[in-house]
Amino acid sequence: MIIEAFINGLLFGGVCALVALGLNLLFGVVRIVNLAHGEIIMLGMYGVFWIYSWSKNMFLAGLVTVSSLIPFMVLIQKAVFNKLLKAPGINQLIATGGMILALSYGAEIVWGVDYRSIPLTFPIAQIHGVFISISRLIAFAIAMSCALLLYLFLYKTYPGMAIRAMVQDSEEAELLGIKPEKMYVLAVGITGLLAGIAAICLTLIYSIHPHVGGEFTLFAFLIVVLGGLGSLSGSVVGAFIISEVFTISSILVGLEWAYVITLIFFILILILKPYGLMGRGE
Amino acid sequence: MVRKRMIYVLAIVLVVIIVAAATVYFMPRPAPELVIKVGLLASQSGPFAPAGALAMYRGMVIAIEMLNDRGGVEGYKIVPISADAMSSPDTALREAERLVTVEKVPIIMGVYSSAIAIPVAEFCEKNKVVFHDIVAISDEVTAREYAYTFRIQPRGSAWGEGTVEFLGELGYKYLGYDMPSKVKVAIIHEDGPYGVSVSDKNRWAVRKYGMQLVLDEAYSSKATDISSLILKLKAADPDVILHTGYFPDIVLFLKQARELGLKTRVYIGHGAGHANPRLLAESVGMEVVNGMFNIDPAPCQLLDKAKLGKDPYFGVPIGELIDEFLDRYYKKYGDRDPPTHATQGFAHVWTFITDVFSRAIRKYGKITADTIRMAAEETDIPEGMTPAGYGVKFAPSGAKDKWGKPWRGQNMRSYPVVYQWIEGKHVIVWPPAMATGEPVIPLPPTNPLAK
Amino acid sequence: MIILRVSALSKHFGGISAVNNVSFEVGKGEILGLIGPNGSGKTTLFNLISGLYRPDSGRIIFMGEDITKKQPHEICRKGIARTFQLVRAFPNMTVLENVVVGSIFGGGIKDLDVALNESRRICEFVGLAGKEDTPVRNLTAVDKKLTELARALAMKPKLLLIDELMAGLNPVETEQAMALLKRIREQGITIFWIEHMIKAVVGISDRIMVMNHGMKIAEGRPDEVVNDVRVIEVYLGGRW
Amino acid sequence: MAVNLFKKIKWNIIIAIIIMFLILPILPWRYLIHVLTLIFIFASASTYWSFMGRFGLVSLGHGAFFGLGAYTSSLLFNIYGLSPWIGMFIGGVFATSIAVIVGYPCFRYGVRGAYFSLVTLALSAAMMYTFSAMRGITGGLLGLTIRYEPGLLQFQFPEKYYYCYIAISFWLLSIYIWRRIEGGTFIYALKAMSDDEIFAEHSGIDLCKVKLQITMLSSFFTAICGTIYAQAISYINPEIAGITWSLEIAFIAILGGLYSMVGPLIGSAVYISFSEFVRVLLGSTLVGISHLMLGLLLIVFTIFLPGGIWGSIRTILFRRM
Repeated sequence: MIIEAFINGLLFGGVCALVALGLNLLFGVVRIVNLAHGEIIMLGMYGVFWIYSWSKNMFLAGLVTVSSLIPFMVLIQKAVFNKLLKAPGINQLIATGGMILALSYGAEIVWGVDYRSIPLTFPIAQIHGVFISISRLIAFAIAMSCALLLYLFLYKTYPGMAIRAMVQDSEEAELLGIKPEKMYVLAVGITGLLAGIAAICLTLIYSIHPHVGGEFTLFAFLIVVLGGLGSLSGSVVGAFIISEVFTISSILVGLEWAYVITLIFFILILILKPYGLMGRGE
Repeated sequence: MVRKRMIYVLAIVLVVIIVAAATVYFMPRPAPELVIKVGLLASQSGPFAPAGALAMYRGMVIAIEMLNDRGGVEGYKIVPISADAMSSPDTALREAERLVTVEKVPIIMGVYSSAIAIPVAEFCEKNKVVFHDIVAISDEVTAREYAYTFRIQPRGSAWGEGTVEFLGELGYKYLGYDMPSKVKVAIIHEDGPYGVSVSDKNRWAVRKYGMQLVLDEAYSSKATDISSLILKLKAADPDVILHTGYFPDIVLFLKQARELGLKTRVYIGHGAGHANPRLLAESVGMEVVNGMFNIDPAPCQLLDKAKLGKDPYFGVPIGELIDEFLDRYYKKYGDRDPPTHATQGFAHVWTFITDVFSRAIRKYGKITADTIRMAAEETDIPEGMTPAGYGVKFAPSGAKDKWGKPWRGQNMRSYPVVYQWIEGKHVIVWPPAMATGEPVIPLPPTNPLAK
Repeated sequence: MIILRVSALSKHFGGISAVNNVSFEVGKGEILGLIGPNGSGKTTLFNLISGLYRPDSGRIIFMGEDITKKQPHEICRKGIARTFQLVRAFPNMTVLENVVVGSIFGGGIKDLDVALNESRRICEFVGLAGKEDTPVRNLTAVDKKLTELARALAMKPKLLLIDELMAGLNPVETEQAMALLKRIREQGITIFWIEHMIKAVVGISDRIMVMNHGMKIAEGRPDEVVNDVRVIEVYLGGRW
Repeated sequence: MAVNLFKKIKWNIIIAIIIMFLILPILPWRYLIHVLTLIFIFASASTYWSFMGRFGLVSLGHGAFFGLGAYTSSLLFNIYGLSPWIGMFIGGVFATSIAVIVGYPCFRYGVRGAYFSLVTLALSAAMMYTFSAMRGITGGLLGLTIRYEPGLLQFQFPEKYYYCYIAISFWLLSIYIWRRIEGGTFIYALKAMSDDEIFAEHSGIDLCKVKLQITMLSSFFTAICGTIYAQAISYINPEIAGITWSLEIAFIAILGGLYSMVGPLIGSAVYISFSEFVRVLLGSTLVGISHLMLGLLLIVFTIFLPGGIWGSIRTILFRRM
């Protein structure tokens, strides 16, 4: 049972990582703590749902969603984030907190409160009596390949390196002639991309409703901070740690206390390593 | 420039505040003659809405429309004042506060979630306003000797008891056992008041029949991953899974159960999401919900109209009322087969107003919280004389239920029925008096959860 | 009498050793100058003494007490005040408030009014009279430095560590600064200061210590040091 | 000059409040009084929040303290019949000790800025889940209704406006405490700390101690706010310890402008009356619109009025940023 739990935790971690990566990239580059990341994914999930139920074609659905989320994110960047760059952190939290309300209840007005989900059912996979959730396996695979591509992009291409320069030290980067605005747009675009992909994965697993986003945001934040704000590899590692801690502890003490344990674990780690597992500090 | 913007925004703020004050000031409008204000408190938004709160609200509204189209009660028109509880107790209380102090309603009807019903009941008791709980089923609501709280809806304990009773009296035979004590049961429930009160009586009844309780665990209905729960279930290998959940958690459970190869012989739900197999099927596929049991007051479309009498107040056959209701519901919301919560909203409001209000007016000449209360205490409707099928008599002050708990204001004649969703149709299988068919046990082999 | 004794002090950052086995003593009431090219570890040495960094090895004895592992605020209260190379001050507080902070928490004055009067006196002393109520962020670089210094003095230090006082001052201001240092010393405060402007250092220091690549390469009376071969090597040709 | 003006403003408010004390009982609508009570409870909570907030200790975990206070006093009353007047101090002590347990290591090992905020955020989430998981005692998500026994000792009154009095006086207390801090030497440590931590340390300030002191103060009184809320509404559920509330408390302070004493009050007045008003007006006609507008409002405010409402009014009045 523990083994099965472990595997499930691993797969769950993949999904979480996908959510966390976008969040973290946004923070690393634009220095915005976006509480509403989950809600943006929620919008994406609705997108996937509608296009799928209209066209019955998952790829089309994914494609359209992703390609529409990117400009949407850029729009938000221009409309909201840019205006908050100079503001103190707490103001960012409030504004993005406001976005949570605006987006989720906006969705409620547009789509109503009904639960929707895609009637995709997957075959059942079993290896030596260990069952593996295919939908999660797919999500996991997508997540990991995204992480890999992101890595390649950041370490092997010029714009990627520019972004990393921004993450490490924005002043220095500017001195090197990197245009922050451009980088912001780029990073935000990528965030949108990731959000879109996350949306695809999540629609495979969860049913869609206006408040689904919030259910991931907390986990995403735990992960990002545990891994270290601005450290993408940290996010991936953090995702697995958190999800394992959660899954295993829920096997041992039951789901209710699992949350408490996970959170306390998080607090302890953060106190021991104030900048997260792979954080660089200030 | 900056300052200009600020002034602009500040202007907005000022306007907002002024208008706010103004609305509060103008809200208590003088009520015209022969009108009864009724507060309808329902979570039209937020997570509870899709799980049944919205359906309930629609049922309530239709009931009042139909009444007014028939000229109201005793010449009084019913004016519904609806308030959105937004699935949050905090908001619900503020709205109740407003309904009572600004709108001055003598009665508040509605409430889907027990988490909201309990504080509202307590609030109404304090403010001497009648609270008619339409859907929320937690025993707690009527367990506090409140004088102003009434509930036609059966209690959560009836849910928890009913399903196990079904197993213990009938189901075990189909499982091929010679006695109930051989049945291996697993109880899983969301950790809210709803899941808790239902599962409590699950437990009680399971002990009563001496069944083997192989797993008993709660989970948060907000949980994003309950695979661990499923793994435990697999390890426990029960014959029967008794599940109490809202909606997204049920979908999540069924999806993961299927994917993690959970096998069982009987799956029984306890209302909420389980009451809407079509919606579930959209999410998890028809084959998974096929053969699923659920317990709830029967949706009126399932009732055997022959067994129903004439409406005590208007004298028309209740069957016709039901048809009209279903027809209006379809016209308005495009759903031919509304979930049971709609029936409850409709039937309970209809019954309460036609019976209690009319008596209050006839006997005491006016509608106030207290005349309603007194009238309600005299209510006595036999079986089959309401659109919900069951009769109505509220437990008097000091009365105790079979567990020795007070249940003042609780309808003693209502009961949920166990019905099975089989091959796209509902079949009532318990209690025998209402049964419209035989249960199919174990799960049909087409169901991926079947052993 | 020795006020500060540093023995075999070392600090490494990754591979490079910023301060390497440095030992020296500061006598009570003297002015000890510290010179050396950029990156020779002068500021790191200060950071070690003031407790900002923990040394890898070595000990720091102040007035016969080991302060090696102490935290900055404790060291302050023992009587070591410092200023920073890149001027530091509380930008959103007024000059007076800056100084008051020093005299309350460093100088240990509990009563606010006393602290205020004390601080006014010190502002006057360093030549900030009339600017007490200006927010620091609106001050000129020089006045910022003076504020920082005033704050340090308000802490009633026995030993004052000054990091680059003269940088960016015009000749007149330099003269005033040197005069100020002398007056501070007259108050019985020992001064240990880093300075690039050799002329100034030689002018008023009793002794001078020279560092290069984290090591002490020379120490002695100004005239000795400036004629020391190694020092001249360090300052290529050493003409000034 | 600004200072005098402040004094004046403060006095105006005092007078206004005395008048309010007098007129409250004769106000026709209890609903309005109810809202007023909420406004003042939240105003006090976010004033105490701003004790930390305005010095760069952005806590997103005050819901935890709020909830702890509420639950402690209510449980003590429901189970042992202990008067909430005593219970609220016990709750305060609990909250303070939690604050120390979490706060001390944070401050000692330099958990700063966003990290500190997120630790506190996690704290409030943990607190919420704990309350809901301890179903046996707290009633879980079912929430907890306080036994109704009117009486001064039980901290329960037949009429709403008593609670309003208490809320208002408690808010005044928060202002008084703030004045005391501003008058003393402690304020210098706080200001210095928020300006430049390293430099503050080198000015002889024990950062860890200072942070801990202000955190304890803030958490203690926030917990008491919780008790007052619990008594006024006579119903609590784990949500009040959760993230949403923590954020709301912070929102309100920022909204009003946290660098002045009346800021939080104005913030909560605007926030609560606006949300009530929108909900009442549009709540059941266009479902969800109220939250949507609230959200937009928050965004607009933080973008156009970074200094908060009161902050900006001041800016306009006194022509200084």
